[in-house]
Amino acid sequence: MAQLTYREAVSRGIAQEMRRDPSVVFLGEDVAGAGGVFKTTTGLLDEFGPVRVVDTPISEQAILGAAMGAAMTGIRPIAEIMFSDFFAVCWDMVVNEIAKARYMTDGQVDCPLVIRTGNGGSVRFGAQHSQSVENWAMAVPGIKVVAPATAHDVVGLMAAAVRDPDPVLFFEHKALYATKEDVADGEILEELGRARVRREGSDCTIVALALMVPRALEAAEQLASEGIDCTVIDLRSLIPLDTTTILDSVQTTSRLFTVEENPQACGWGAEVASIVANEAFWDLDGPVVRITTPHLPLPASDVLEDLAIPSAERIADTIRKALD
Amino acid sequence: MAQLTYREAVSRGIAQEMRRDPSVVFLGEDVAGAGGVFKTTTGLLDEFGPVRVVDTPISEQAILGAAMGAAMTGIRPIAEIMFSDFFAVCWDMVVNEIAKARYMTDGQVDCPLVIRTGNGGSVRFGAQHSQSVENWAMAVPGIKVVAPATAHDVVGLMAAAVRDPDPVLFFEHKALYATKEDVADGEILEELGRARVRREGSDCTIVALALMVPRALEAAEQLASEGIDCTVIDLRSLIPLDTTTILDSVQTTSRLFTVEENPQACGWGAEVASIVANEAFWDLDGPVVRITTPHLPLPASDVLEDLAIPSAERIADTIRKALD
Amino acid sequence: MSGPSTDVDSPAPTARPGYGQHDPIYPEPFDDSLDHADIPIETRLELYRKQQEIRQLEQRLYDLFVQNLVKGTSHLALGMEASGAAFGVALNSDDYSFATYRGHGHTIARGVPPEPIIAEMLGRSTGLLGGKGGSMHLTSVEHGMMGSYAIIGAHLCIANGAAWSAKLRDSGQVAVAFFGDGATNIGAFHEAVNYAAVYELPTIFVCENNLYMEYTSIGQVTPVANPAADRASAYGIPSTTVDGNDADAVYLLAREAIEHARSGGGPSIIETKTYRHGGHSRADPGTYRPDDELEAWMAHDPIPMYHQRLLRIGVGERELTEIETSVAAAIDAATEAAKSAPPPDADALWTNVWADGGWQWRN
Amino acid sequence: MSGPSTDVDSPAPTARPGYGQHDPIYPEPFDDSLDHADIPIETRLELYRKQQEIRQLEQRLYDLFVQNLVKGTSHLALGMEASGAAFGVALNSDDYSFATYRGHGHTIARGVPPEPIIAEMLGRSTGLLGGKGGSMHLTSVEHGMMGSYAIIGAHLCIANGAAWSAKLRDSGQVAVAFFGDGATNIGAFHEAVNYAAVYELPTIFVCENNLYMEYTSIGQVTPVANPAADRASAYGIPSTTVDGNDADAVYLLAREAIEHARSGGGPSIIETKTYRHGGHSRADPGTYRPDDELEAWMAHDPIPMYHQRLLRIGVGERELTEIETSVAAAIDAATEAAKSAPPPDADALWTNVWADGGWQWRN
Ligand SMILES: Cc1ncc(C[n+]2csc(CCOP(=O)(O)OP(=O)(O)O)c2C)c(N)n1
Ligand SMILES: Cc1ncc(C[n+]2csc(CCOP(=O)(O)OP(=O)(O)O)c2C)c(N)n1
Ligand SMILES: [Mg+2]
Ligand SMILES: [Mg+2]
Repeated sequence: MAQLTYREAVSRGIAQEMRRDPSVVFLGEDVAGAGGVFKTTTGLLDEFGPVRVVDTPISEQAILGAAMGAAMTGIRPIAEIMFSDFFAVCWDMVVNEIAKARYMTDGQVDCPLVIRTGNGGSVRFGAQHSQSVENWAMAVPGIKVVAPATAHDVVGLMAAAVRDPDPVLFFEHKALYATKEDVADGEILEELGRARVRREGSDCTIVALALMVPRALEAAEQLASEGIDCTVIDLRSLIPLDTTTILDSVQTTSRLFTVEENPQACGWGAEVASIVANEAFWDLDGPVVRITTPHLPLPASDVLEDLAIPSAERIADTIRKALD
Repeated sequence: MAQLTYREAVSRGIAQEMRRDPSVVFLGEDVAGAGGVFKTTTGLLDEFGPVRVVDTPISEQAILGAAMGAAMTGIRPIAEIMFSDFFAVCWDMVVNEIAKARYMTDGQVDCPLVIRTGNGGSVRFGAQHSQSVENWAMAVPGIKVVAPATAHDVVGLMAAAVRDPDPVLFFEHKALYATKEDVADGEILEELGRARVRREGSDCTIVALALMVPRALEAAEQLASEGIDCTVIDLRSLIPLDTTTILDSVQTTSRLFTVEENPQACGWGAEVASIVANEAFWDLDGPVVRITTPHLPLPASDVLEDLAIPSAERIADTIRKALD
Repeated sequence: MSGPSTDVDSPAPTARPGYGQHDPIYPEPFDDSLDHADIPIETRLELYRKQQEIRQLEQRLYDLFVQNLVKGTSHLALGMEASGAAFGVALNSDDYSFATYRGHGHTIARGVPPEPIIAEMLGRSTGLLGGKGGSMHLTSVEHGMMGSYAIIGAHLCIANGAAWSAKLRDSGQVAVAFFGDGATNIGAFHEAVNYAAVYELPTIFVCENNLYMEYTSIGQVTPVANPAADRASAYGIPSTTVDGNDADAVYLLAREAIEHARSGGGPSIIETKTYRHGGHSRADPGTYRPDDELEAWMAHDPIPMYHQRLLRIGVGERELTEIETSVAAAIDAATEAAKSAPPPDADALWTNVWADGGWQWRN
Repeated sequence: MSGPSTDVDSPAPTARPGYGQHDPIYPEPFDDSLDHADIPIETRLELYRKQQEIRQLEQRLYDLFVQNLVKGTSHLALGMEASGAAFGVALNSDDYSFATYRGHGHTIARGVPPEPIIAEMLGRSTGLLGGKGGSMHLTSVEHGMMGSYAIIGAHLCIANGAAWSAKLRDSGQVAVAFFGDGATNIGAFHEAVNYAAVYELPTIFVCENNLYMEYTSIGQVTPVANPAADRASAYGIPSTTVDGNDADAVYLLAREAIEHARSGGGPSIIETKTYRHGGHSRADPGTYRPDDELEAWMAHDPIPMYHQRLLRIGVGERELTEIETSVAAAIDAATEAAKSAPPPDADALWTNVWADGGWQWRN
């Protein structure tokens, strides 16, 4: 048991799997020699060598194509897309090729690969390097979508993603890289599709993801001191989606709040809200409320970006007013 | 007043605007000499000549880049992306460039352009040529999203899109091209962001888009004969979204059904459902129900595709059971 | 190379004809000297058989369209059989092929039987993809046919992955990606060829240049004469152009490129000059093509030309007829079997989204 | 060109060093013969002034980072000033520039005053983009500076659009796209250059080859020596390489390429050989670069070399000092003004999503 940063957890998770399975390889831009632009993959080249840890040209389509073709033929690649915004330059590989290959071929083609990426804002990188695009991924049938909020989960969910026989998009949050927690020694393996209840409370259910988890927890602490007792669910993966945990909780609390970093329209919270508004309608005691980044591009200035992305204060305020 | 197909309406709409405004140009693959692979743009080359109607290489990024750069500098381009599935090969141009340019530059950059595309299924083209991706577009702040259901609306909304000072994605439905209706002579201009109530009924509100509109209307006819009286709202545009019309209707009917062709997760109906579950919660008499294509890639076989995409029967069944 | 040289390192573009117009391009004459090429007679008979298989399969599919039994779209390779056949013969059985939507021929050329192919076109449960993929996505992993891809360019990148995998596993396999002239203008082409060159991957890029995209002549939107081959220098890899309607010519190049790749020499580009007899897809009559161009290429049909070559080098007409009729019998039988197969079960909609066989995305 | 030739039309790839290793690349010696180039002295003084503006602006921004006044990331062009300055001088005021995230220099070189640039870096309301864009998106439409783009490749396609527009409007304008060596391996590069060639657009593609992507040497992932110039032949357009640290050399080529484009000759590629003095971005110490390579390039600094040239051709030291100090004074004043400007108003979050000034996406 030692303190581990979310950043260090990335290379620990990858190394754990590369040690276990010699068919796991890792590729991306500046990931080998330099250890990644976020220094998430330091040490991998030294341990596993240049055949398994590969620096690529700036060619995101070629990177994901290489990953897919290798996955189809017995290799288990982990590919890095440096910033999740860059999925836009290789989206075809994700949505039309990787996601659909198994179904289109009625099960002939396997695509066991992981695409990891730096996602999210609060880092003052501006509109083209700060997006939360996990909802883009969730909208595409055929890919699994994971977004850990803690160092432990980075390791355990990375392991689960690498071992999964299906393609997984693994969204690391850039603003969480520096956070740390105590993480057990030895192998860690979590399960995809299981949410984690991070706090139990009877007054409402807050569903959050990635950076929004610590913010929701902070808001819950604030509200607790005012006598409002919240459950906070860390979704951890969007596909598979653990609706059971959400529906069970709403049955108890009768109120649902989602906290999303993606811009509002068609965010994952809309999906969750629509499921609850259908399947738990009679459990609800009041409106389903979504707390999101407004539907606009992200500004670069710290002042403006902090206004855009849900803060603990905004979460607490919204819930306080709604439960009033 | 004469019968016009949805297909013919496309070239009529474009021609109307090209006649009106000499700065309107049109580009895409096989659109000029051949009149488009869906024969939607026949005659434009003859009328407007090769300077304004341009056949391009298979280079979707270059096409949208050309459109954007031209729009920034005084031209009003209409670009075609042949199948909406191909947005995946040029998604960066749409989401990171065109959608964000104005905001990132605090209003310096204008992007008055239209991207029209063949969207949707029921045409047995398989998983890579049948997608309904209007929800991909709706998820991106900074672009308007239009999807007409009738020939009249193709002309009128095309005109509105071309005249709009902001970028518009214009989703034509491939399975509607052969449909026709009487369309008035002379200039037609509709307004973006206004839904149209296609049928009024007091028992529930059905919100639909594009191909799902005639299917919802057919379902409503069926239900009417059984004594269930539905309102059918044709959204026509997702951004701007006419929530007023939806909320007003739900106030009357107390029940909401959405009919979406996109696969379920994060579809536009989720957004609509979440808005209603929040803002009209106290108006609702029962669960909000979404009728969607299941969350899976589209199969090619007619038998399977027809099972996947909501049919009038499935719509009617679902509503019948829900209101039982 | 430095300094303010005003030299033009590369030629200025030549003038191109205006929109919607283009100069006809005629085939080079069939190269009879290849009668004496170093290709065993059994190999040549195999090349003939595979060309016949492709031709007769495509003709049958065309007939089935006309009978309205094929739903959706479809893209035939009638007239373009030689290169698919040549690679089908030249590849080892565990090598990888990646094709486009125009991939029926590349599929049967890898030894995939005609019945599941035809059944897939008819949308039957016995189809190669259970009816889920359709005409544009034929795949048979067990035959090394790693898929048909309908969005231009992607599979060039994916083929690299299979080639990389072969290298990682030290298996000696190679990967071939077939694509059209039009595909050379999309970004993925550039990324893929560059990537293969950087890692010296055993990927063979085969551009089947049939002079047209869908309805637009490639010369109208491409500033070099050989859209694939003329770009190889941008990646420092070898390239060749070849009469794509001469199965022996393509076979010789294929053998060489495969050997080059298999022995660690890296990727290469082969550009075959060919022509489709029909339109781009079922709906297209192909009227944008100049009459005399079409005529010249119809006369440069790979199959009768190859038939003549075989006769010239001493194969008997009877042996050729036997091949033709046995292929015909196989296609007939496959058609009947496919036609009488049932449509997919409704349950099939819900299978094989995930490796567990199912589709569940939530609990 | 047809027939089964086994000729290799292009050279086989040369061996490249292994991962993480690369041979150092040294600058060519400064070309003193350009002292006598046909460039008026006022133009040269302008070239010197613009190089000073870029240098001093970037140094100031660096200082502001160190003081922790710049949030987010930032990419400096220290050492790379010559080409931005050369085009700044060579372009007409209504021509279009498109830059990358490493675009501060290209912005000031078009005549944008330093104050709004610095204010934008500091995230102030008076910033060029009101604080919304930040370091990577500097834009000043009124100066023809059509934006800085932070996703590799896109702006090459967008520059074509501006060039096309100029052609449609018959305005005689040209568009210049600046980009790095690393950008030449992305698909958008290929699509953009090809597209410009097909339509003979007045687009000038300027690759500022500083030998590195972020931390990876370009030679490690590119199979040709000149990643931009060596690819021009794939599009049939002219290209040149040039000492990117010699403002006169770049200026001569710029003038020529602009004239070529403006007069309807179409696009061209210029590849400048240059080097950044610091790391890729603020966080990067640049330690992946061999010491002697860095040393050689630090000695090949465009500004002292140009200073020496001006002295050699008879400009007085005093005149140069005057330029330097007047630039310094302007940067100082701009810094003070920017520092004392307020942060953006909260309302600014909600403005300029749409042309109506607002952000409403629903009623
Ligand atoms: C990215 C993308 N853009 C456009 C299309 C539509 N499309 C299908 S085939 C085709 C023409 C391809 O021409 P070519 O590469 O020469 O192949 P051919 O059909 O001639 O074999 C086009 C434009 C597509 N499938 N994918
Ligand atoms: C599509 C895309 N991939 C990756 C990146 C991340 N990235 C930013 S700068 C850079 C290196 C670019 O190198 P080069 O083109 O040589 O330009 P330089 O920074 O040297 O000026 C990379 C990989 C990006 N911004 N966009
Ligand atoms: Mg072709
Ligand atoms: Mg560089």
